[in-house]
Amino acid sequence: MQASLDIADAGFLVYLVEREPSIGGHMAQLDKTFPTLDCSSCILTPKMVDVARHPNIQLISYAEVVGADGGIGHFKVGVKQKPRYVDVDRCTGCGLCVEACRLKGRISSEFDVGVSKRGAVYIPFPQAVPLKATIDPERCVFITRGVCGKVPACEEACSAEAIDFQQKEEMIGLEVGAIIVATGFDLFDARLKPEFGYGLYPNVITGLQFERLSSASGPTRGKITLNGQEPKKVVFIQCVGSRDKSVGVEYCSRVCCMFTAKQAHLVKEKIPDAEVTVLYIDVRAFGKGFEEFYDRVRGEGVMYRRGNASEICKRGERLIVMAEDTLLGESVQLEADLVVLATGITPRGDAQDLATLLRLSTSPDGFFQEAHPKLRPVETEREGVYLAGCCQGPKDIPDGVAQAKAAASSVIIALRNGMEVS
Amino acid sequence: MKVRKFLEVKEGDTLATLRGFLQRLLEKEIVEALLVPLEAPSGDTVMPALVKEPARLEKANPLAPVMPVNAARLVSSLTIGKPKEKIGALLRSCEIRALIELVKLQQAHLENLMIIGLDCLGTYEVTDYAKLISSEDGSPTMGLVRGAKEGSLSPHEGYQFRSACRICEYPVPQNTALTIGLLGVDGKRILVEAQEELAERLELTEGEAASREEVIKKLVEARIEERDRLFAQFRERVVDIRGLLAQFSTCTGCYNCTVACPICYCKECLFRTSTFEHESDRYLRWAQRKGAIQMPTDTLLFQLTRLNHMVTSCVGCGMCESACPSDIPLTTIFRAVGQEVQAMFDYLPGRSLEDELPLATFKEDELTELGETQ
Amino acid sequence: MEGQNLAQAYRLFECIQCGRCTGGCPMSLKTRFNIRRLIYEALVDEDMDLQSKEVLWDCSTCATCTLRCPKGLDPTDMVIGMRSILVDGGRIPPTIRDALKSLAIRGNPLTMAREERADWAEGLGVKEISEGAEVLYFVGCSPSYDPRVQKVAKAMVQAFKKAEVEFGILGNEEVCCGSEARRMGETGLFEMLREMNLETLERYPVELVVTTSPHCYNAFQNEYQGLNLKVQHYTQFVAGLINEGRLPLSKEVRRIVTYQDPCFLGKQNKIFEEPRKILRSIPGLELRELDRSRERSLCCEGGGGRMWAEGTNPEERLAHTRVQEAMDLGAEVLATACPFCLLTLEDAAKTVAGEGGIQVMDIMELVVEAL
Amino acid sequence: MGLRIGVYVCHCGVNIAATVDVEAVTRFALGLPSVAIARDYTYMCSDPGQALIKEDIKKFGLTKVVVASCSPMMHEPTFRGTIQEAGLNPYCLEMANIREQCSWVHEEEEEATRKAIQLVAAAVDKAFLLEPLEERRVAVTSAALVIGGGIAGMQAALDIANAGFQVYLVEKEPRLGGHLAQLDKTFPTLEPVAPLLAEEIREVEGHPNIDLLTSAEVIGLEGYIGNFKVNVTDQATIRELKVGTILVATGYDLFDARLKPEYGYGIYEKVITGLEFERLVSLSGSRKFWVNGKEPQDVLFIQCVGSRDKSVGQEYCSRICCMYTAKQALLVKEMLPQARVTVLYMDVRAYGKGFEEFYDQVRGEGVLYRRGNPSEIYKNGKRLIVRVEDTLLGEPVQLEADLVVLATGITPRRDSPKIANLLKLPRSPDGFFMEAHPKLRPVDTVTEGIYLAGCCQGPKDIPDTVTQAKAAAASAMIPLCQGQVKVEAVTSIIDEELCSGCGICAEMCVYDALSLHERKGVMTINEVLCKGCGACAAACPSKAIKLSHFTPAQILAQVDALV
Amino acid sequence: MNEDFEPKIVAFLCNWCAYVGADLAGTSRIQYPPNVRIIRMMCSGAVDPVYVIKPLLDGADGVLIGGCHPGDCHYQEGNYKARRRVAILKNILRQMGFDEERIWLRWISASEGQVFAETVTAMVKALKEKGPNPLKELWGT
Repeated sequence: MQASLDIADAGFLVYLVEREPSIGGHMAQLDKTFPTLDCSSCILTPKMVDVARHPNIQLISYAEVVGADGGIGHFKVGVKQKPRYVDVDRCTGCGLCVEACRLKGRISSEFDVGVSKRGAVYIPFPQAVPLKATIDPERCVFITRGVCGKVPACEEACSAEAIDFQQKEEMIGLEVGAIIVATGFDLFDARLKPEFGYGLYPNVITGLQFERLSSASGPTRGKITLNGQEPKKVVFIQCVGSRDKSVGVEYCSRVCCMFTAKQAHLVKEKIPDAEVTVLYIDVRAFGKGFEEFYDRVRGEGVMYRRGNASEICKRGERLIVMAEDTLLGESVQLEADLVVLATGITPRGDAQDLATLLRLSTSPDGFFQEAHPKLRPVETEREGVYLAGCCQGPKDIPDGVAQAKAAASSVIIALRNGMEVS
Repeated sequence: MKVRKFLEVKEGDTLATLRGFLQRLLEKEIVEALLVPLEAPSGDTVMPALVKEPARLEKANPLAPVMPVNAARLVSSLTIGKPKEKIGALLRSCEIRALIELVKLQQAHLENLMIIGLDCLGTYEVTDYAKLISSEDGSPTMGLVRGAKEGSLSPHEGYQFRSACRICEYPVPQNTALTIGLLGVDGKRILVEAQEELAERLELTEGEAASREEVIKKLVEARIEERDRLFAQFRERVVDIRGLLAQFSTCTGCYNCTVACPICYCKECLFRTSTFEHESDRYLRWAQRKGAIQMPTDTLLFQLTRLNHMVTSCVGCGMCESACPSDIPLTTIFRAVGQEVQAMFDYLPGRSLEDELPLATFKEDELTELGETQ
Repeated sequence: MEGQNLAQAYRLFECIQCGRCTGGCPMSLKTRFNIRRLIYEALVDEDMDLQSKEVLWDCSTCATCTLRCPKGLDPTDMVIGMRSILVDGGRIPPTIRDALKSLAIRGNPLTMAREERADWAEGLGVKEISEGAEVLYFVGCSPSYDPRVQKVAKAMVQAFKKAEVEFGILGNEEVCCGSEARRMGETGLFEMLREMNLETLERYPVELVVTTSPHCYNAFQNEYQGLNLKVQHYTQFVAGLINEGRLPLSKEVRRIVTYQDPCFLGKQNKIFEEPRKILRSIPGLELRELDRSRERSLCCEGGGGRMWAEGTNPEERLAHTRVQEAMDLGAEVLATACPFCLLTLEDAAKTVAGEGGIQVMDIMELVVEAL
Repeated sequence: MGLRIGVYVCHCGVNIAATVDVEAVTRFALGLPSVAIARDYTYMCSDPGQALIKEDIKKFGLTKVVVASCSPMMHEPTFRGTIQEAGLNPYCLEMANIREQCSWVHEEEEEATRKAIQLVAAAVDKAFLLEPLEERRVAVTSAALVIGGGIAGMQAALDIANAGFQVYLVEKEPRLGGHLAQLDKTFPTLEPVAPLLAEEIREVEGHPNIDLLTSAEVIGLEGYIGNFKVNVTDQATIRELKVGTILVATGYDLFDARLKPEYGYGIYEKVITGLEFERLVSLSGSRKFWVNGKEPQDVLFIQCVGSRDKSVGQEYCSRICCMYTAKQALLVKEMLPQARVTVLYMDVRAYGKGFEEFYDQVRGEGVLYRRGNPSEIYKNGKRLIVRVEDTLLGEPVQLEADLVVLATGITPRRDSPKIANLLKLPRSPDGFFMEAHPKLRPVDTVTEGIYLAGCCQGPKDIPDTVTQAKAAAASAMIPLCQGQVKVEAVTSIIDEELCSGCGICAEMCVYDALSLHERKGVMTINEVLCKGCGACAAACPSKAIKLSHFTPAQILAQVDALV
Repeated sequence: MNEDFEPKIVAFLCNWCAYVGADLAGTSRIQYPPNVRIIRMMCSGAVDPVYVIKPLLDGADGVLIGGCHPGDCHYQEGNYKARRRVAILKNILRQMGFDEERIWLRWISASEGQVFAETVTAMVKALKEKGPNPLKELWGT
C-alpha cells in the first residue's frame, strides 16, 4: 500500500493486485503496535482508504499475478481475477448477505485466525477495502453442491441484487514499466513444534490469535478471556519457529521479541493481577524506542526468564510449561492458564512459485533475494522488479514501510527515466 | 538590590509631598511621562491622565480612595505600540496584577515602562466617593492616610469600600520598580522602595518602619477572613442550579462588565459578533419549540463563557461588579470560582510573568484520570 | 583441556544456551543433571573436572535434548562422550562396570551365560535362522534372559505363528546389539558387538530383521553402518500383519489401555502410529491417550545404561509419575513396546498401585490376548 | 439568488430503510426553511443516485446539498465529487450519518426515525452556513537539499538525482563517506567496504544533477514545503539555495568510551573501541594482526558499551554493535586461529537478514560467547583482567586478555540540538530526530517537506540506512514530481478585525502555522502549514480565529438543531 | 430513577478516533440507546467550552466529548488540550451549582466500537438516575 501511494503520488498509474478480498494484510489483524502502543486500525484504516480513493491507483483485489513477461519499461503482466460471485459495482458492503448466509458462524475466520467464525459469504473485517462481500467458493453450498434452499439465502437478502453466481474467472492483461513485489509473509505453523501442544490445547495460542483476542474489534471485544475466563497466569514463549534449525528456520524473525513485549504489556494492562512470564533466549529490542519499551514492560511487572520452553503439558486444568531458567541453572515448571507462542515469520507458502513466475531468486531462508544485501536492498536481479516488506525478509512495520518507500523510489526513478526517453 | 528609604512629609501634607516627589521623577527625567490620577475638574472624582508637564501634577491625587477605571487598560493602550519614551505608571496592586496578565496576553509591554506602585488603602464606589467629597465631613482621603500607620482602615461611617477592596489580600503592590508605602509608616514620612541606584537619585532619607510587615499582615488576615466569609456565603447560594440562575438571571446583556474588566481584551466580545446574531424567524422558531425563550438570549451562556475565559486570569479588581447595572455579585463569583480553578494549576494571576497562562498550555501527564472510563 | 576437546568434537561453540535441552530433559526434573550447563562448563572451563560429575550417569539418553536443540547440536552424544572419558579414567559405578564386563565376556549385560540365550524358546518350536527363513527375529538381551520380558518374546512367537510368518532366531549366536554399551561410554565395546552382529547377519540371507526392543531397532537402524538389511521394530511389523489381514484379532479385550511411547521408538524414530494402530485393532479395547504422549512422552528412565545405574536421586522415579498419570486417566493397563519401559513401569506400578492395581503390559501381550 | 438546499435520504437498500422511516425523514426535510427539494432513493451512492443529485442541482439551482446516508468516512469524497461535477463547490456538502450511527445501532423504528430527522435537521442547519472552500496548491521549487554526505545522504541524493531532479548535497567534512569510510568489512557478508564506497562516491561526484558542497554547513532556513530558502556557508561565502524539499542525513557520533571509566579506555592502550579495531585491521592489511608487535592470545569483546545503559543516559540499543562485534570476532579468529576470542554480551541481537546465520557461523568458528556484561577492567602485570559475572554460571569470573575491544554504541550527533533548532525538528527522548509517526511515517517529520534518513533518526545498519535513505528520497521527490503541493482546504482562518494578537492560538499550534504580524498586531496564518485541527480556534476567546467548515456558527447551529 | 425519562445527549467526537469508533459500533451492529446525537469535530482539541455549555443551557441532559487515547492524537496533542479545557469547565460549572457529571470526556479509539456503545449506554443510565437537566424547567429551555 505504501509503495502504491508513493508512486501514485508521484503521478504514475499504479495497479495494486491483492490476492485477498481486502487490502490491509497482517497489520489489519493487530491490536496495538509496539512500542508506541498506537491502535493499529486507527493508523492503518486511513491509509487503506487513501489507497482506495487515490485517482492514480487501480485496486485489483481478490486476484493473482500469473505471469510477467518483458522487462523494465515494458512488462506485460497477466492477472487472474478470481470470481467473488458478487458484483462489486452493485455491492454496498451492507452485510445483509453475510447475516443471511446459512453457513454463518460455521467457517473459521481467516482474519480472526480461527478465534471466530464467519459464513460462506463474508466481509473479512469491518474496515475492509474494498468493502465488498465475497463468496468463498470452496465452502458455499450453492457453488459446491448447487443447492441452497430455493434461492440462495444471500441472493434473497441482497437488496442491491449484487450476488452473481454466474461470475467466472477473468484474465486481465496489464502493461507496466516496473513491478514491486510486496507479497508479505506467512506465520510459522506452530503445529510443527508438537512439544508445545498447539492445536491440542485450546489455551495454547499464537501471537496473532492473541492480537485478535485483545483487539477491541475482535471476537471478545478486547477482553482477554478464554471460554469467558480471564487467565491469571500467562506465559509467552519466544522464538517459536525462529532461530530453530530443527524446523528449518535458521533466521531470527525480528518482530517477535517486541510483539511479545507488547502483548505482555497488554495482559498486564487488562488483567493487572495476572502473572505474566516471558521465556526468551535473547531479547532483541533493537529498534527505536524498543529497549525503552522493554524496560517499561519489565517495570510493569512482567517477568522475563531466560531459557526457552522445551515442552508444554497439562496438570489438571492448568498448563505446565517446562523450561530451564538458564540464569538459575534450574529446570522450572511454570503453571499457566494461557500460553502465547511467538510464532515467527516464514516466507509465504507460494513464494517459490512466485519467484519462478517472476524469474526471481530466493535466498537460502526462502525469502526473495535482493540484488546486494548492503547497498541494493530493494532491487532484484531482474531489472525493473523491486522488493518491499516481509517478502524479502522479516521486518517490523516502520522497516516495512521504509522499504516500501525505498522500492517506490526505485520505481519512480525507473518510470521517470522511461518518460524522458519516450 | 532593593532598598527601603523615606520621603519626609512636609508640613504634614502627605499629598503635597507625594506630588512633589512625582514632579521630581519627571524633572530628573527618571521617566518622560507619568500616568497618574488627576483630580477631575468637577472635583468629585479622579481620572488617570498621562502627564508630561511637571506643573500639571499639582492636581495629581493618587491617594483618593476611588478607582473609576482599572488603569491597566490604559497602560495597555499606551504600551501596546511600544512607546519610545519611558513612561511611569502609578498603579494600585490590582492594576499591576492585571497589567502582568495583559503582558502575558501580549496586550501590553513592559519595555520603557516604569511601574510605580502605591499602597492601596481601599476604594469607594465612584458615586459614594462623590457624595463623600461633597459632604460636610470633608475629604474621605486623610482619615485613611492617618489610619495607615496602624492599618486601621475603616470606611467612612455609613459607607462601605467596594466589595473587591474589602476582600483584597494585596494592599501592597508587587512587581514594581518603585513602591510608595503608607501602611505601617508614621505620618511624618512616606516609605519608598526602589533599586539602590534609583533610590540614590531620588534624594531620600534613611529611616525605619519597623511595624510595617506586622501591620500589613494583620490587615491581610482581616481581609482574608472577610473573603472567606463572603465565599462561604456564595457557595451556599450556588449549591444547585437555582443558585446559578439566581446569580446570573438578571443579566441584561449590556456587556458593561467586559468593558470595565481590565483583562477582557477581545476587540469585540464573541457574544456581540455575528455568531450570536440571529434572524427573527430563528427566535420565533425557538420560542415555538420551547414555549418561551428568555430575551435577550444567551445571557447565561455569555456569563458562563466569560467565566470560563476570564476566571484563570481574574485579579479581583471588581470593576465588573462596579459596572454592572443589575448588581450581579461578579467580584465574589469570579474570585470564589477563580480560587479553585487557579489552584488546579498552582496559578495566581498577576503573580509573575514566568507563570504560564492556564489556558495557553497543557501537560501530557496532568489530569490523567479524566477521559478514562470510570 | 578436556573442555576444549569436547567443544571441538561436539560443536559446543554453536550452542546459544537457550536451555531447551535442560528444560525438556526428564532427568532435570529430579536431579542436578543440567545438560545446558555441562555444555557451558565445557566451553568456559578449561580444567573441567568430569571425574566428579556423578550426575553424568543420570542421563537416560532419551535424546529429548537433541531433538529440541534449535541449533542442530547433539547434547546426548556429548554426554556419551563425557562418559567415555569417565570410562577411560575408570571412574564408573560398580554396577555399570559389571554390566560392561558381562557384555564383553558373555555378550549380554545381565551376567547371564551366553549359551542360555535361547533357552526361553525351548519347546516353542522356534526355528534357528540357520534353518532358513525370510524374517529374522532379533530377540535382544532382556527378552532372552529376563523372565518378565521373556513373556513378550513368547508372545511374539505366538503371533508370528498365527500369522504364519516364516521366521527364525539367531539363538546363541545372538549377541547384544551394543546400544547400551555405547551409551554407557564404552564405544570400543559397542563397535566390537556391532562387528560380531554384522558378521553373523551377513551369513544369513534374510530380508527383514524384526526386534523386540526399540533400542536394538535404533542401533540397527541408525548406528550399524554397513548393515544392508531392512529393520523393523515389532510394532511396525505387527501393524503390517494386521493391515494385511494376516493377523486376525478376534477376541475382545475389554480393557481401558493407555500407551507409553518408548523414547527410542517414538521421539527418536518417530514411530508413533503403528503401536496405536495395533492397540486400536484389538476389539473391545479402549485406548486413552496420556497428556504427555508422542513427541512429549515422558521417559521411563530405563535407557542409556540406567538399568544398571541408580542415578543420583533413586527415591524419585519418573516411572512412578507415569504410572500415576495412567491411573488418573482411569487406565487398567499401561501398555508399552520396550523391554526397559516394561520393567521400570511394572516396578513402579507395584509400588504406586500395589498388586492387583494397574497392570503394565507389552503391546504384544495384549495382542496375544486378542488372538 | 438565495439559499437553496437539496436533501437526499438514502435507503441503503434496507440497511437504513428497515429501521428508519425514510419517507418521513424526507417529508420532514422538505418542510425545513430553504430546502428546495428533498428526495429519498434506494442507493444514493449508486450512479443513478448521484445522477439524481446532479440533475437537481441544475434544475433547482441548489446551492447546498445534504446527503443523509452512511458515514461520511465512506462516501463524503464520493458526494463531494458528485456536486463538484454539477458545478458546486465540494465543501457545500453536508452529510447526516443515519446508517452507522443510527439505523445500524438502534432497533426501534420510531426512535431511530426521530433521531434521523434530527440529524438531517442539524445537517441542513449546518449546510445553511457552509461556505465554499478552495483547495489551493502552491508551486514547488524543483530541487532538493540533502544535508549530510554519509552513505544515507549519498544514496538519497543519487535517487533524487536519478529521478531527474537537481540535488544540493551539503557535507560538513571535506570528503564524502561518513562513518562508513572508516570501516573495513561489512557484516554478515564480509565484503570489503572500500570498493563499494568508492563506487558510490564516484557516482555522486560525477552526477550531473548533484551539486556537491563539501566543507559546508547549513546556517539558515526559512519557508515551507515547496519553497524553502536555505543558507549554506563554506566558511568563506554564504550561498542561498532554493529547494522544494529537504532531506536530513546528518548521521551519528559514537559513544565516548571514556564516560565508562570502569573500562579503563584511554588509560590502557590495549582497551580499544570497535572503530579503532576497524582501523587496526585495515592498516594491518588483514594478514597479520598485532598488538604491540605481538599476536594477542586472548581477545575479549565487550558489548553494549554506551548502549542499554541508563547510567550514561543511553537507554536504547544501538542496533549494530552485536553484529559488528561478531564480525570483528570472526576476523580475529581468521587471522589468529589459535587465539581465544571471547564475546561478553547481555542479549545477542542478530535480528536482520542473514544475521542469525552469521552469528551461528561465528560461534561455529570457535568464538566463545559468554553472557554477562563486565563491571570493570584492571591490570595485572602486563595483562588486562576483566571482571564479570558469567550469568549462565551464576558466578563472578576474572578473564585475562591481551586486547579488549569495546563495542561502543551510537549516539546522536553532538551538534544535533543545533540542527534541530535550525530546522525546527523535534527530537525523541533518546536525542535522535523524531519521525512524524513511528510506524507509518518513519522518514517524514512533522514539518512537511523535511525528511529523515539514516542514523540521525536512530541507530541503523547499512542496509536499513540505505533503505531508509531511498524511502526518504521517495518522500522528498513526490512533491517535486507533482510540481505543486496541495494545501489543506479546511484550515483555520483569522478575522483581523477581531484579533487582538494575544497569541494563545500560537501556543496551541503544534505546526507553527501561526505568528504575530508585527505591524498589524494581529495573528497571521500560514495555510500551508495549518493541518486544520482547530485547537487554536477552541482557545480563541473572541473566535477571531475559526476552523473553516467547523465554525462556531455552524457547530452551534447543529447543537441548536439537535437539542 | 425515572424510567420514562429519555435523556438527550450531544456528543462531540473527533474525526480520527471516536467518530470512527462510533461508526465501527454501527458496522458491528452493536446496539446502544438512541439518546445520543453526534457532531463530528476534527479533533477533541477543537471542542470549545461554548459548544459544551450551549447544549446544556438549551436543555440537553448530557454532553459527551470523545477523543483519541493519550498519545494517539492525530494532531499530536489535541486531546491533552481538550482534557485541560474540560477539566476547567467542569470545575467552573460545579462551583456554579451545575452538575458537572453531565459532561463526560472519554478516550475512544477507532477500534473501540464496543467501548463507544458501552459509553453511551452507561451515560444514558447515569443520566436517567440524575433525571432531567433542571435548567429545562427553570430556565424555560
